[in-house]
Amino acid sequence: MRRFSKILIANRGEIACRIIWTCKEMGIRTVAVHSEADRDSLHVRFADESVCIGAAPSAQSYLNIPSVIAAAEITNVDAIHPGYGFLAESSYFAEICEACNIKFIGPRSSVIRMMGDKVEARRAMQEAGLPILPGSPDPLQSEEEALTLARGIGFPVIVKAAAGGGGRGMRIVRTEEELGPAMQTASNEAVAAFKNGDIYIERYIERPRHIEIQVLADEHGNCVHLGERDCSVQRRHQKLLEEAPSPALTPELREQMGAAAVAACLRVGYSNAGTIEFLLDEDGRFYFMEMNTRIQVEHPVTEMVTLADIVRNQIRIAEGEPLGYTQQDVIIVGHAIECRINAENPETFAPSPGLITACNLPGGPGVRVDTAIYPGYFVPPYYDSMIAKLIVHARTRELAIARMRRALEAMVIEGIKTTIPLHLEIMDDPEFRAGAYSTKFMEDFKRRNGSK
Amino acid sequence: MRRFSKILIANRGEIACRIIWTCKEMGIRTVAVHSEADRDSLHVRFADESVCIGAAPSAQSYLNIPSVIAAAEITNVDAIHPGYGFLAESSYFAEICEACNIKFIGPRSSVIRMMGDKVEARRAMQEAGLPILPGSPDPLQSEEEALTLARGIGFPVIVKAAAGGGGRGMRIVRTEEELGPAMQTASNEAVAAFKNGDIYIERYIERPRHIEIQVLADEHGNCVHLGERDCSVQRRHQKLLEEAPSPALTPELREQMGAAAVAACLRVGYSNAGTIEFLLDEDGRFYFMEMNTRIQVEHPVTEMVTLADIVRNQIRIAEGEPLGYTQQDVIIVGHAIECRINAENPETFAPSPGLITACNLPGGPGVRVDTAIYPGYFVPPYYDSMIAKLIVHARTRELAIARMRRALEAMVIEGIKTTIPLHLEIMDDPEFRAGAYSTKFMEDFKRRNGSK
Amino acid sequence: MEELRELVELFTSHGLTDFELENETIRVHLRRNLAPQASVAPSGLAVSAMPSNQAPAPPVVTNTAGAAQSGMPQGGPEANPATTPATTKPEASSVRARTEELYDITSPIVGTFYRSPSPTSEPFIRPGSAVEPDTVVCIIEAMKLMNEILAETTGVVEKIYVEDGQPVEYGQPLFGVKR
Amino acid sequence: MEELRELVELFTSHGLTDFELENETIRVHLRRNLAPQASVAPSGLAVSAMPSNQAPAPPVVTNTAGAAQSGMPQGGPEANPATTPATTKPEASSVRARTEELYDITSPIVGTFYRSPSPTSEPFIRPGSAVEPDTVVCIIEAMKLMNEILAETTGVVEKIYVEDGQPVEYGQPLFGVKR
Repeated sequence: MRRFSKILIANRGEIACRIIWTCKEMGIRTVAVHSEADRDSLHVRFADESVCIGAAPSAQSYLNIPSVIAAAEITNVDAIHPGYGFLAESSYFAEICEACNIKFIGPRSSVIRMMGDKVEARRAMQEAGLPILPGSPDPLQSEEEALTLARGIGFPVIVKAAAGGGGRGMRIVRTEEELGPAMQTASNEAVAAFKNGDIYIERYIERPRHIEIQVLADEHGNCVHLGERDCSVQRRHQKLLEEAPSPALTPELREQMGAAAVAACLRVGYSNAGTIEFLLDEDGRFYFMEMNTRIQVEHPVTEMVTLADIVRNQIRIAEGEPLGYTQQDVIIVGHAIECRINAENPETFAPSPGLITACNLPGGPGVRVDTAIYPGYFVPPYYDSMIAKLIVHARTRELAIARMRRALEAMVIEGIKTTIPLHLEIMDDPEFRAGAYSTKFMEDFKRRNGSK
Repeated sequence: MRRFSKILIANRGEIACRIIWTCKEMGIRTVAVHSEADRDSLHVRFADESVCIGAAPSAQSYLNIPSVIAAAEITNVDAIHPGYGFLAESSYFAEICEACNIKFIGPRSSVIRMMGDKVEARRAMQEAGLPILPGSPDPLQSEEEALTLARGIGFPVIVKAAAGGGGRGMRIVRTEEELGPAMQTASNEAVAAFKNGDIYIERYIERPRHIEIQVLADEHGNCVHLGERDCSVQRRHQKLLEEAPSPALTPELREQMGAAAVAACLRVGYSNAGTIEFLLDEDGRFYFMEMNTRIQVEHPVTEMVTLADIVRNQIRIAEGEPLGYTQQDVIIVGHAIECRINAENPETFAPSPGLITACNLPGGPGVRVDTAIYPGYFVPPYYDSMIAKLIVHARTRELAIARMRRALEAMVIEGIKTTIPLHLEIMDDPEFRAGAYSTKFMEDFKRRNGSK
Repeated sequence: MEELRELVELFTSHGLTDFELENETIRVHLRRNLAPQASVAPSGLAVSAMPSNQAPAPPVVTNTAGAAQSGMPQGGPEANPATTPATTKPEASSVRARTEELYDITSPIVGTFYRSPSPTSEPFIRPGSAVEPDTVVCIIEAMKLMNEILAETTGVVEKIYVEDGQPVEYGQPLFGVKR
Repeated sequence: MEELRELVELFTSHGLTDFELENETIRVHLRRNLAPQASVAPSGLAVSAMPSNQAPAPPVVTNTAGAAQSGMPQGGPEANPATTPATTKPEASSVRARTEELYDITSPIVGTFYRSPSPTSEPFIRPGSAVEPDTVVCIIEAMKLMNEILAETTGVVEKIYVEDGQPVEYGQPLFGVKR
């Protein structure tokens, strides 16, 4: 075991500050790196040291591996915390850290690489015992093969372009008759869009929920889960709002999903905090989607209901310390919700960078704000539009919604547009309040509120 | 039962905002009253309605009963929440509310009156089963009587002026021989200071702790306690910092003190949130000091460790609703500390009103801020100097101290002097960190750090 | 330093203290525009306008959700213009001009304003009435007590800002007097 | 509106952005005064001064507790004077004057600055050396790689801001050149 005395934080904004808070609590010195556009950022202000690593564009600064490593060398740090985004899931970066004898706060680079390749991750996690969505493992060769597979899977199925994304080359098929024509159209679309006509089929879930399990695994074969987060409220695969626990899970299902996630992590030799994302269908069956090998944006909802400090756990694990507690020690209390406050037009989602002329952050019982903004801060146009996370905790989901509502009302950010009004509308939405929503929620919500 | 649709908040500053947050969560409309000096206050901004009730001095506004009642009449509220201080423990005000058919959110006026008279409160609580400090119930008539009593109590004892206060007319007596002269001096001092030479004696506790039990009692004979707060860190009987749980209590002692507090509340017909203050001696014996029949400044530490909303409970109780839960439902999780941030010189404690030119409030995991300040707020010289409460929650006391330290470091208030530097020193103090402190802590602390 | 302190004060007084002299006319109109959405208190009060020495409007301030979003005390420079129509400007200056020539009799207490001693009797004063310092100008009812309010100035009544039976708060202008 | 936006910017730029041109000289001295208390990194770097185009000081910024308390980004107008001795003013202006006449060669990368190709050899350039755009002026080591830095300007070297073996950050001035 090797205690860290100084850590470099290879990130910016709220997560860089978040990591600094925990380092301060642990008595670990911090080095902030920053672009020229971020000189006046709070992560620079509150770190013990700071190094300018390049120009404003991410590629020249936060994604510039030689600069980050050089900054780590001149400041002589023991470890690098990558946060989320930027270099957090770069197996190449983790490898260089390993080569330079700087501890990368994350799993081994080989595990990052495996989880970064969707096909390999799916295969590895299936081998490790996680259920995956029934489908064709390889591109389809013929309509006959597809029909046989589809009968085995059960209708509806979805035909997908192997090289696909963004909804192109996708067709939902509800009857046997529809299969042939759907394959043809999908393949044609795929050729047009991706110059690759390969298609495969998979079970189609009408109204899935996005449920993810937070795990913590040390380097000594100990692993626990901290329950789930429900991240079904998304707009084009961008999470807007997360909550824990999920309104859809029973204690039995939570136990089942958690145990499966833990077993899989142990099988692949995972260490660090990690998140296993599942699709949950209407009948309570869950399927592995992907694993994130870093801290997540939405980790605070888990921290609120478990009183765990996930960043502290990451650091202790990277130091080589055993977890020191077991699954029985993890207790989930109350309900937490996080709203992502983005510098965006809440109707069109167009980015809204600029000067924050005034800001009032909410406080009082059960409210947590993770942010790096302040009155007079200029939101730069170069990076992610998320400027704050507003998290609430209360005894019940109903109380948490009421609390979020009043916290959103008391959160005033002027000079730029934010998603605060959108979140206020979601808090008042009957389907959200009922907890009976899927990843289709935002589509439905926009349709229901379309006239506005 | 009568649901409130609108509540007037007869207070200002952070507690007025605190009450507004809960009312918003409950869907209850709020009316803020304010003096001319508080027009730009956040409680005025965030309430649904506001009424100016008088000039800046408290006597002409917040303490002006006819103005407050007239404001309640013209806005047609169902109830008045008095907060703490001002009219919160005025049995006369509670009585007028009762006469005007406006629900006073607190116990019956007769109970407030009883608890407001120290002698009567002591008698009533002794009858209700609470231990009180052994001593002479009435003024002493002779040295012989005093000696007999002192032998029964056991040395050391303290001789106190019946009309006393502020340390005058007080003498600690450690041996029988010292008693006569001490009585003489104390009586002479009492005549000089209060024109009343009456003295009495009481057991003297060398290093007591100030421990208070939070209770919640409804109007149907249900009562629970939410554990204790340790408020021993005081300067001239002004609390500076509070924590829950107390480092001095065992689960058994907590149970014993809690049960005694609950039994006493039931005996006197108490309803509302309330606090019973005890002195705890070095041997774990506790003695009733006084009862506060209102919400306390330091209630958030209890809210953090129990996830209860005490203001919500007060409102539901005043509506006539039964508690709806029992002592078994109260679970204490982790450790919470509150630092009172005062607009004061941290060395001399001289008030420091004025313009807040910049302010950054801390956030991140386990941090709660209750305040009504903002950048550009002018701290008026007319009222209490407390401008914010910084509260942290963590799994253990050690982690809570580390968290408070980093939160204090990230809390920047410029333009006025605050007690932030003092709290930072306390967080680093070995005796505070060891948890082995008494109400003498600040005296000792100042002596140890006297050279600064 | 002095210069910066002034800047700070200017900055804060703008977005922050709508109540201060420089901005209160804009504020008055902001409130008025919000009036249709503002909920009405059960007593039947139209609780929608700011107390001020210009507006003959009820005293109880209603903060609507819209105002909370846009009119934050530390509101930046863009807050008010965004919610205040340009048409308020000319009116505002005429209002300003008026207050410069009239002396306001303000309410010394919170309560309900009555122009006459009983529902059937004549008002104490009307526009054009001459007042002396000990002239009773109205009654304000608070806690069932009828408080007679004296003019405490000499002059001729020009404006009556408050409707009979309306609630008034401390310091609210009741009458404009030409001295 | 424009006027107010300017006010806001003035206000914020003052306390908030000590890094900006107007204030950075003061900042440099503030850091220097704090240097004795600042802890030294294990590498032996005297990590105590701000990177800037004036100060021949190490690049890594150390934020001490004192600075965190008083030099907050949104710091108000009183923040700096309270912690900055009055004596910094004259020095600051002389520093300002110097930068006006010199062109700075800045570091294009983060790393360790070396004046010569090897510990025993002569420095690439000295004060008084003439440089052409393709003159090698120093080496910056990053990730075990020795990167030769070119002058990319024509002129005579007047100042060398960085000590041999010191770490430098992106954009840090290395040499002052009279063109």
